[in-house]
Amino acid sequence: MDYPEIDRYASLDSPIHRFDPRAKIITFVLLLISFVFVQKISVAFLALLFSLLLLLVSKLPIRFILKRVQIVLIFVLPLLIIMPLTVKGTELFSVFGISATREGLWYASLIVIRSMAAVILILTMLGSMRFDTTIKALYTLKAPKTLVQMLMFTYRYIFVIIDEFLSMWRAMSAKGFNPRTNMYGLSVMGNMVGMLIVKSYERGERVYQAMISRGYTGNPKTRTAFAMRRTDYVLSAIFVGIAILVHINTVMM
Amino acid sequence: MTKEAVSIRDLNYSYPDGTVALEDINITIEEGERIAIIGQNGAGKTTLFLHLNGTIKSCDNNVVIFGKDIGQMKSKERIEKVGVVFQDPDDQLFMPTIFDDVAFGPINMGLDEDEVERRVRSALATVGLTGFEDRVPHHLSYGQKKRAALAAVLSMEPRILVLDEPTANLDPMNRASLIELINDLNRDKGITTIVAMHDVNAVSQLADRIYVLNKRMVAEGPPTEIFMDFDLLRENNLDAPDVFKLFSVLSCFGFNCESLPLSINEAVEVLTKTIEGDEKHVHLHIHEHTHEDLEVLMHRYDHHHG
Amino acid sequence: MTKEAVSIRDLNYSYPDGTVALEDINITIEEGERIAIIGQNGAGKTTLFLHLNGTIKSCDNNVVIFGKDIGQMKSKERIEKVGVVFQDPDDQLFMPTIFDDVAFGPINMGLDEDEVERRVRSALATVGLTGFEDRVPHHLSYGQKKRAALAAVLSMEPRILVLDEPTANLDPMNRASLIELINDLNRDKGITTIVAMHDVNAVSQLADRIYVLNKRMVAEGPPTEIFMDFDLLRENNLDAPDVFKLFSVLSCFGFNCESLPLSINEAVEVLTKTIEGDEKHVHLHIHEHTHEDLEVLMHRYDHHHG
Amino acid sequence: MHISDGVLSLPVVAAGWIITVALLVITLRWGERDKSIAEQIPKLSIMTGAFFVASLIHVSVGPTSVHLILNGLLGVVLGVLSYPAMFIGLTLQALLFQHGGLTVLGVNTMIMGVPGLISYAVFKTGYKRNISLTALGALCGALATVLAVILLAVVLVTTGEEFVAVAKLAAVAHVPIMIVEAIVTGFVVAYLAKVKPELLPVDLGDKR
Ligand SMILES: Nc1ncnc2c1ncn2[C@@H]1O[C@H](COP(=O)(O)OP(=O)(O)OP(=O)(O)O)[C@@H](O)[C@H]1O
Ligand SMILES: Nc1ncnc2c1ncn2[C@@H]1O[C@H](COP(=O)(O)OP(=O)(O)OP(=O)(O)O)[C@@H](O)[C@H]1O
Ligand SMILES: [Mg+2]
Ligand SMILES: [Mg+2]
Repeated sequence: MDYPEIDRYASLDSPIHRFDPRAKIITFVLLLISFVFVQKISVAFLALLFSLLLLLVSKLPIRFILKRVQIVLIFVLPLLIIMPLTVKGTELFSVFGISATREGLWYASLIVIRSMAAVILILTMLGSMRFDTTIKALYTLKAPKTLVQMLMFTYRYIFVIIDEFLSMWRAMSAKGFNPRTNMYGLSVMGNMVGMLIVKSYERGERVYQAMISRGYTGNPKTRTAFAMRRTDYVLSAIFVGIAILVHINTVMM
Repeated sequence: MTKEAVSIRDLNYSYPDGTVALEDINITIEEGERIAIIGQNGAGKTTLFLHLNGTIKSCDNNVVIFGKDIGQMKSKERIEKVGVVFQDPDDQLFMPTIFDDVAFGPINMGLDEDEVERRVRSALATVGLTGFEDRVPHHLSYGQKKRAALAAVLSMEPRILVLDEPTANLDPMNRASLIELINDLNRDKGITTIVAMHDVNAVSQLADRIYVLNKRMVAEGPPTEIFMDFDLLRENNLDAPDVFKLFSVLSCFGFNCESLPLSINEAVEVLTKTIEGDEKHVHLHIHEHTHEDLEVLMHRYDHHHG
Repeated sequence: MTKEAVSIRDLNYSYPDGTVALEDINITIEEGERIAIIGQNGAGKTTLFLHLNGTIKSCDNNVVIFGKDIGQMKSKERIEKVGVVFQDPDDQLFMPTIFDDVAFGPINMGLDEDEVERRVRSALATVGLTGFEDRVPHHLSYGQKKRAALAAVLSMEPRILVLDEPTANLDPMNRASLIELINDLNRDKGITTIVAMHDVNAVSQLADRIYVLNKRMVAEGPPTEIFMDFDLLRENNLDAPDVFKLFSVLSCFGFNCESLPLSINEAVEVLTKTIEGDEKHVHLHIHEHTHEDLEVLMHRYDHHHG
Repeated sequence: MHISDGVLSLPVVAAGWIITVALLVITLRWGERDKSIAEQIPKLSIMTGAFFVASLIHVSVGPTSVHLILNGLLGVVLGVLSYPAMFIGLTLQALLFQHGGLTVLGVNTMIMGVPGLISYAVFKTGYKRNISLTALGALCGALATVLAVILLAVVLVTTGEEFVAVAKLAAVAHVPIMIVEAIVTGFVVAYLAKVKPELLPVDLGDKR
């Protein structure tokens, strides 16, 4: 189990890193929404190239990106095999009486390209600022308070709970436990999940007590020192323009 | 004239599941005192602390802070009066960055931005964490987390500081520096400090007066008095500090001093004074009762044959 | 003839995030020894222990237990050799009843039901928890949980027992009884015990030999030797036991003994022997260097002006 | 079984958001019956963290390994507030581990969260009928997985009939996951009943 170190390279320096967090979130999400609904492969491909360009500018290490893109590929790549074989349409070729269709291949490719563009955008956005900055930016953007607070506290305690889980896991393997998928293995797994839940419940009580003793009223504030500069406005304008252009292009053609 | 910082009258508390945690607690603590609460595991120390800042509310108005019932206080007033540092620092560092954590209390008190900033800086400086403002809590070491949790309470500038097991799991150096820090706060800012701890060797460094808790308050007094009482200690699964024990041993060899020291520094003083007072030397010798006395003494300190 | 229980050669370890935790560790522990590993917070004690039972696997085959590389051992063989009791008992008790928890290891070893039953009873008896079989571990007191966690490892009847901070958060009585228990296991069953702890006052009660860890092994030797070395202690944020310090103080007043004691019991012995040897009495006096010596000594023990 | 960005069509994505936003508003209101949400946030968040971490646990099934979903358990333990918890959990999965996506958060939360809510109802009803807690837990674990697979299929097929075969395959692939979920959820519920029954929506009798 790894720690979620999505913001490991947040301290690099690049135009994307310097982009105002609020503007970054808004414009990247706009780009994201725009890209995932593109209908033409050629345009989707251009969108992917643009995402890659942003990634390049951000200087985020390729290995960091590849490891994470891989996760999405595992989900979408099978479509490239399944869809050509199952979607009806013009035959492309046929092996052993099973035929692959142009429509299937086209549709699957579109999906793969769109999701690649999307995940690269998200990684560039998140990788170029600290996660707590992301949360604070959401706060100042007036995202629903309850949800942002939950996001903030959950994120904070994931690290603590992972540590707890790892200690439990070590204690179990120190007693010769081998995780196997049989009744016994799953029962131990169940106990472990149960223990994790019980401990978190009790920690939740203690954390609440600690908050009360520091005057918690249900609306914690955090420090933010965001300021939009001219370059931020320029960048934002460009990104919004591209997000729209991608679809105007489709409509006109 | 000193004021009563804490006054608790006839406090009883049971957890919802029926566990009786506190019975008939009566305590009075003057402003500026240094108090330790000792007691075995499950004696109710943490439960008592939860009452001190109103986290657990008693219905009978029996917890009074600086003359005012804590149940009647507004949140802001309460946290200006009493700050509690709990045992596990991870429970107290719940915000994304150290700055946010230390600023949490002051912001809730409604202070303006400059004042919040000033308090955060000053609290972090006090605990020696200047420059850690933007660090995230999960990348700190245990000792650093402990100090950050203390800073998060200090920034509310409470008049009473309550600490649950401040030295547990700390290495000797971190432990010594935390003890010094707590004492500085008491001396320089007149903050009343109340600690709960198991480490009897450190208790006397942090307290002028001790309460012994075991659901009820079973004893109260200066450390020397408490640690002198073998039966009290044994009945409550407690122990005397090593230095104290050693001077009891020395007294079997004919070393007489006015009051037994509890820490090394006190011991040096006592030795110097006693020896200087006795014409620059003291005889340690084995007299007719030495062996007998020693046996009785060691037997008393041994928990397993009591 | 004694056998080598643990032998580690040139062990290095960094956590995946790059944190260097251990560098060039070399240790050899004979069967039946009582070892303590001390070191400041973050020194790598817990990390080292994770290597001792193969939880963290080193690639270079440099952890050898009873002559056999731990990487080559089957899980059953490994846990019969080394049992590790971690610090937080809550991390180790996750079964619905104490019985299940203590039976967990033996069941994983593939023992038959009768043998499992026998081992559980015997382990529970050893730690004094007979009759607790059907209790829910989560509902025990802290001291009981600590003992249950120990029983859950004892039931695998390991030849080497490794304990991480066995006494942290325990009250003095529970602490004393756990220390006695560990020593009994060493004496009566010849189990090699290795402990990591911050409580220097208790170290000498649990160890005949100490390793000082600070990423590297910076020192090794009998407690008296280690605690004599002021610079070593200061450089590693450590401290000497109070009794030891006090006898250094006494020596400034002209008390001479062969080796400085580390615990109360040793102190009584040393005092009796020295005084008896010196014609039934010893002079404590202030000689021309006393004040000077004292100052130097106390300065050395003080962490904050080092 | 989280859907990635770029897979679904605009109408489906939009419908997912509408349903999820509506359910978020409703469940958060509903969750405020006894206690204000502000008071519950710390505990709710940390429990969400626990479920998040639990869902990172891998279980090997045959040659592959699947990770636990636990949406049924989430419903049983957190009640109506399991919906916002699921939303936060999936947001973090998408942001931190790239499981799922951002635009499809509405849809994914619906796929996982609605079965959670149904499990909660089933658990409470079953409890009144005196069904054993372990069996109920197992039932909820299985049911929540099945319902999630059905919703997943519906969402995919609504996007385009190109997905019919994909949906069928996904359903088959989830059979082992369903079994694992049922067993694990059953054991967790049995554990909680013994150790901390107040975590389950059951009547504690004399204790309350
Ligand atoms: N949330 C709770 N529900 C029920 N009983 C509780 C709860 N918290 C504590 N107790 C019980 O109340 C009693 C007092 O517990 P408390 O934690 O105050 O003791 P303590 O003196 O702080 O112990 P320790 O030295 O181990 O920290 C114990 O018997 C404990 O088991
Ligand atoms: N899972 C982990 N990932 C990365 N670094 C870690 C991890 N666990 C520990 N470390 C780091 O490795 C070093 C050694 O840690 P370890 O826990 O072994 O120290 P320790 O001597 O047991 O300390 P303590 O006395 O506080 O228990 C520390 O710098 C610590 O921050
Ligand atoms: Mg306590
Ligand atoms: Mg450790």
